[in-house]
Amino acid sequence: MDSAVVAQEIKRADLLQMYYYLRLTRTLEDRITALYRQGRIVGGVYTSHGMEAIAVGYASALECDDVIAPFHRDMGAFLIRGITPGEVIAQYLGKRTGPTKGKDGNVHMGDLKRGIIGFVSHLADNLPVATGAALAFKIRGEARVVFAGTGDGGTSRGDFHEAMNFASVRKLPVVIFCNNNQYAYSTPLRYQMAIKDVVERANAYAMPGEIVDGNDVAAVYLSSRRAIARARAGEGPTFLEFKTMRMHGHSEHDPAKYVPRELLEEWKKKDPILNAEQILRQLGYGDDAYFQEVGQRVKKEVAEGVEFAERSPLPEGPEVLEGVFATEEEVST
Amino acid sequence: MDSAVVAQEIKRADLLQMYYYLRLTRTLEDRITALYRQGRIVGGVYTSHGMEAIAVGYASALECDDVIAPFHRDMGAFLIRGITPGEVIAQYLGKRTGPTKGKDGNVHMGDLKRGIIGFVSHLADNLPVATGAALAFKIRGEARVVFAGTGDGGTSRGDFHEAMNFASVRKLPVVIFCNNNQYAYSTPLRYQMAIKDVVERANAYAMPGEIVDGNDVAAVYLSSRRAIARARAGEGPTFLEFKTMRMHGHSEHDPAKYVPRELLEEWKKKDPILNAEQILRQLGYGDDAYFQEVGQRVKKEVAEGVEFAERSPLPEGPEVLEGVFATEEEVST
Amino acid sequence: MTTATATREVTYLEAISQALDEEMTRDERVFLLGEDIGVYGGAFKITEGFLQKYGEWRVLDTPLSESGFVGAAIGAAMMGLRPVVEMQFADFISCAFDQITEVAAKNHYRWGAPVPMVIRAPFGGGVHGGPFHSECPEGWFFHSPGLKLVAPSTPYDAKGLLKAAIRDPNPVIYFEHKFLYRRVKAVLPAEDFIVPIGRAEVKRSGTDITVVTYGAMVHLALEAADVLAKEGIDLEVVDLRTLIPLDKETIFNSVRKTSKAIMLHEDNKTGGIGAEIAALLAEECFGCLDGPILRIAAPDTPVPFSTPLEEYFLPKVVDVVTAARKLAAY
Amino acid sequence: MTTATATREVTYLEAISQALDEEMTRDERVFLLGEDIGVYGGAFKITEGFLQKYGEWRVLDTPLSESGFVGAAIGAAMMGLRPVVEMQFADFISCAFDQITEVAAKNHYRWGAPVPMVIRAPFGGGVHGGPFHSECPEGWFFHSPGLKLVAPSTPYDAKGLLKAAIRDPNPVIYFEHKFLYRRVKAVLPAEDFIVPIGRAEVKRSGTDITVVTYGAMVHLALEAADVLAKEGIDLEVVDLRTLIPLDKETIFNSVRKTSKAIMLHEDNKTGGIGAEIAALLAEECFGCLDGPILRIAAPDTPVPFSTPLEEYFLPKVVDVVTAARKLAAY
Ligand SMILES: Cc1ncc(C[n+]2csc(CCOP(=O)(O)OP(=O)(O)O)c2C)c(N)n1
Ligand SMILES: Cc1ncc(C[n+]2csc(CCOP(=O)(O)OP(=O)(O)O)c2C)c(N)n1
Ligand SMILES: [Mg+2]
Ligand SMILES: [Mg+2]
Repeated sequence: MDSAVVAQEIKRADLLQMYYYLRLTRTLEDRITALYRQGRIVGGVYTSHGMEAIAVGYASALECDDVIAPFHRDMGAFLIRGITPGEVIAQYLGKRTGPTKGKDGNVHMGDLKRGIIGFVSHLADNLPVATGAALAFKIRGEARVVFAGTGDGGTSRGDFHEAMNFASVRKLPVVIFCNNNQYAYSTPLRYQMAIKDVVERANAYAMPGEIVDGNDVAAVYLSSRRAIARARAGEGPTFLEFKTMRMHGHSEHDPAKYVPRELLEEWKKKDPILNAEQILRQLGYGDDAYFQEVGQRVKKEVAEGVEFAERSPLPEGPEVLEGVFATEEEVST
Repeated sequence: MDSAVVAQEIKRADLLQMYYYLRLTRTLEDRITALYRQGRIVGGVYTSHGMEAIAVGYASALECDDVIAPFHRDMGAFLIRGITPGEVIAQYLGKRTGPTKGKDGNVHMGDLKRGIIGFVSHLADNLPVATGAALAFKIRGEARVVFAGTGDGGTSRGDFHEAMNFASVRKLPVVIFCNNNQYAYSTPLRYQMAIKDVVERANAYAMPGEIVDGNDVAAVYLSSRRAIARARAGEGPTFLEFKTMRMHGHSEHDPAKYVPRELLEEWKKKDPILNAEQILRQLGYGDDAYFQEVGQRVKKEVAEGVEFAERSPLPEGPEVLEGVFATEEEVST
Repeated sequence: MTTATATREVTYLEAISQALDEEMTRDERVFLLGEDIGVYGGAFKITEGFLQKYGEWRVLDTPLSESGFVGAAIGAAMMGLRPVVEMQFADFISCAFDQITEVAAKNHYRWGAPVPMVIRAPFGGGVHGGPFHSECPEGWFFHSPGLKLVAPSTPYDAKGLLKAAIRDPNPVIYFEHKFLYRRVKAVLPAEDFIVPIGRAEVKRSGTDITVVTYGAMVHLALEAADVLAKEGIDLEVVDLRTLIPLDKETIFNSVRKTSKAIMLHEDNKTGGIGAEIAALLAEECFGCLDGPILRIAAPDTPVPFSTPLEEYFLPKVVDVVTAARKLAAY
Repeated sequence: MTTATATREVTYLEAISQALDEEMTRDERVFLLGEDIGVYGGAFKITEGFLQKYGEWRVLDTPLSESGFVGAAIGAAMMGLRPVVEMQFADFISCAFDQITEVAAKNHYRWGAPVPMVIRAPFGGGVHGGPFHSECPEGWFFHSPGLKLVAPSTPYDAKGLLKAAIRDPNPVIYFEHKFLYRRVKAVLPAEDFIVPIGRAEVKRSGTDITVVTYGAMVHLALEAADVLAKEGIDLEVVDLRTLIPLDKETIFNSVRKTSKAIMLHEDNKTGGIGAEIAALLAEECFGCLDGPILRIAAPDTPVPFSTPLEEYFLPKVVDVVTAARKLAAY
């Protein structure tokens, strides 16, 4: 069905806000990539370039007291949960004002107050953790939902299996998604799994699953909303496969020569931002002038973020020794 | 279809041999249980009582240069691969003549020369190991097959997932089975998985699966033979779910009060030895006189085994220090 | 499930059960998860009756998935609950190693998320368990910053340390020794008490030689002390109780007094906790040492099954006596 | 892929690549498996070109499953092959911990099955990797009987130890330091050679103080030695090279000569390898010690990301210099 028609189910304001976050994510990550190229950022830079619709779509479908366990290409979700562009850049620059105060880098950030479970490099490790957060909500009888994901490669890990199984056995209020961008670093799907669609993994747990166009923010939003509603209603977990394509290298150092150019060409046409603009145009929610205006706005916000981050202090050496253990005060709230 | 009719596909001699091993397994394990009750055996005693048809059936379908990675209720497979009742009892008594020379106990035994990968307590750990053995055969172009299994509980472990996935991605010559005896220690299936049949787990790997009556040795044998043939032909792995029931406690110390008596009554009627006798009678391969004769024979063999084990020396303390590392000689063969 | 009465002797096992029961009653955030802890009451019956008393959402039987349910405990802890995980045997903790060392141990340091949870690990040999039901895994976690480790040797410490662990804002691994479950008994105070994490205890004070130990070996050391007393060798037995954070002060004070030290543990020798304490002494108390720092520990092998092998493998009273005589003569 | 030529200098990274290439050519039982080692040539390009040369059944790109492919390597090894596993980063070895410590390490002891395999673990900090791309996991495996551990510091040792590891009948974890990959170079012999497992090497002989170390820290110790030489303090630098089995003889001989010792490693201090060696000295060489055994190591925290934090975290030349001065004055 035509995605603009589908998108009619979504409030105008929500769609416009998603468009804004798509642009903000793109602009922010492009800027981070530029800083990396200039050698200003060290270490890994994993972007969601061309996949922004997934994080923006699902994070927009959540309530503010829900919790997310994002994976490493979910920048839009961090932003929607309230982490500012300035904090993100500070994180990449190792500044004390970043969410981890320089203790960790790039997408390895989290913040319980904003309902974000910090990403752990070890892929799929946060899926069992997400089921535990959902278990806590179920035990306390809270109508809260956890939204957690991993990549196509991450679904090969044992922790994916143990989390999917536990979530379905206990009918936990969690939605588990897979960002299927067809590669795990250089590894194509055929070396990762024998199934045609990642969603088939859900069959092993009698968990309902859905294949979604990951480059259509409206489709991501609506499928997420359905799954979240199911979870909130106590009907248990759902698995969502968001089909997309990794448009950059695994990390910015990687030219990704192993990806056929045609594949990239084909997917370039499905760019989530172009898709969103088409929908907004068709629904009469926005025109080129509006899109440009949003572009200006996010450009300014990112520029301010860079400034904030650059003004921010680096941590001092001795801070290394702080924070290994939590204190009573931190938990007595 | 009537299992006797099905059993016609099996050579008379093979069926009779399977019957012999069913009886030998039952008699041997009953004797081990008795020794445990007398306090002569210490530690865990996990039997295959009422489930003997599974190990006897699949092990009978293998060629001698195939390899097995048995789980902890596969006594029949150990016997068919050539471990003697005497060696088994020696293992339980911690004697030096047991397959592990007293280093390990009970079913934690293995012997590469007899194509048996030693069981590891940590459930499902041997499934990735089994895929690696199959990988070796594939790399060397040998037409050998690996037969490996775990219990219904074991299928919840991450290693089950990682092994199933790798086996199917690389189309390895391995058959993976689940001994579904409806309980994992005290944990019923409903707390273990949300699916109705364990075989549904195979869908996550596009791996063909089959549900088999685990108490019918002929059915186990024939389904195993098909799966083994597939693997040997290079068509890849198969998953077999053997439905059965754990008739004793998890270990002999466990009265298993948590198991409904009716369930046990119902399954008592499906005893694999009674099933086999019925088949043999219907096919005219054996009668009560014959069954008694076999009974006498295995009783004698087990008695001799006990004698052998009791005559065998215990290891000496300093042997503790031997065998941490392998020597050149051991591998230069 | 047993309730505290000031007069009755309780076993080490009952003490653990009491601590769980009292904490669950005191704090509804506390819940249990693990294999067979519900209907069955746990492989060692420590949670017998808990399911009936607290219901299936506070006493969760999990699928056979150590990594999965430890991860789940981490998530629940971050959301404000106080999960207590039961490993059926400490040996299987290896399956959850990644969740414990990479997620639970590092979350607070990395991004400030407290992970208040406890993992109960029934460990140790002397129970004919063989290589996979007798392990002492504490050495691995001793080298994983972000975790606290405790290992009680008496019913009093077992109860007090478990309560302290449950109330601690950090991930704590609670090593309960299977050999002690039904072998040590004591009358416990009726009122609520904890044994603070981070404090060792001198279980026997002496003047000649310090034995630093923990878990089941504490009792071995005390037996050896009685033997040696007859020969005029006066052992001081320091029970670490908490392995991380180490109570350096108590250890150092003892060795400054005796100037001779023996490290005793059931875990493998190489890279064991005794090595760290010996290194600390050689580094920070060198001046007060009047002799080599001896170590008594299991050899560097898995735990063997057969009785004569396991007896050879485990440290014995005679080992401590011999070492102490050697040191006394030094 | 680079081939050995007697005249050209090769990096530590190339030395590893050469060892793999030569062993695969020499022995067709040798094969590689891991993530992205095929088409991509590995995250660090160590196996670049191998896929084309040896084909996809000797250079296997695996699913993202550390436990699965380490287990597979164990199975293949037991069937007579010689698998070499690449961990993309040593940090992810935690996901395969159970297979390594419970299966690979114990199989031969338990039931006599040799497991001749190698796990390559790119480890260590100084590369702005943060908590999950800079870990030093060797301490965990140092306490797991049944494993051999090596950690080369030079291209020569890197090549010779990897060949020895591949030819060893046991599971060997090969810790290759990421910081050294392109920073150290050397001309290597054109002919086949190995560096025997179990032998430390005195990388600088001196008379005053022994520094026992391994991996990247060897170079730090040598730098410090140059600084101290100017002050008349003569350091002896012992490069362990093999962590298990430890070469006690070389360590003891050195300390018997210098009678003063410093343990230096990048891994966390508590429960690190330095603790074991200090304990061995305090136990078996006590008489020859003329001063406390000092330890220089990372503090007990994860590896922080931000540059000023990581610089503070990692041991520095000045730390060694300061410690040596202190010991010299003792
Ligand atoms: C357990 C584990 N092993 C290896 C890695 C190294 N690694 C980081 S990302 C990645 C590929 C991930 O692929 P996928 O899950 O598909 O996510 P994508 O990057 O494609 O979005 C790998 C192998 C890791 N982070 N964790
Ligand atoms: C990883 C792991 N966790 C826990 C255990 C303890 N344990 C031994 S057998 C068992 C139940 C196994 O159930 P299942 O896999 O169904 O096999 P069954 O005994 O029913 O044949 C458990 C929990 C173990 N052996 N391994
Ligand atoms: Mg991917
Ligand atoms: Mg079962």
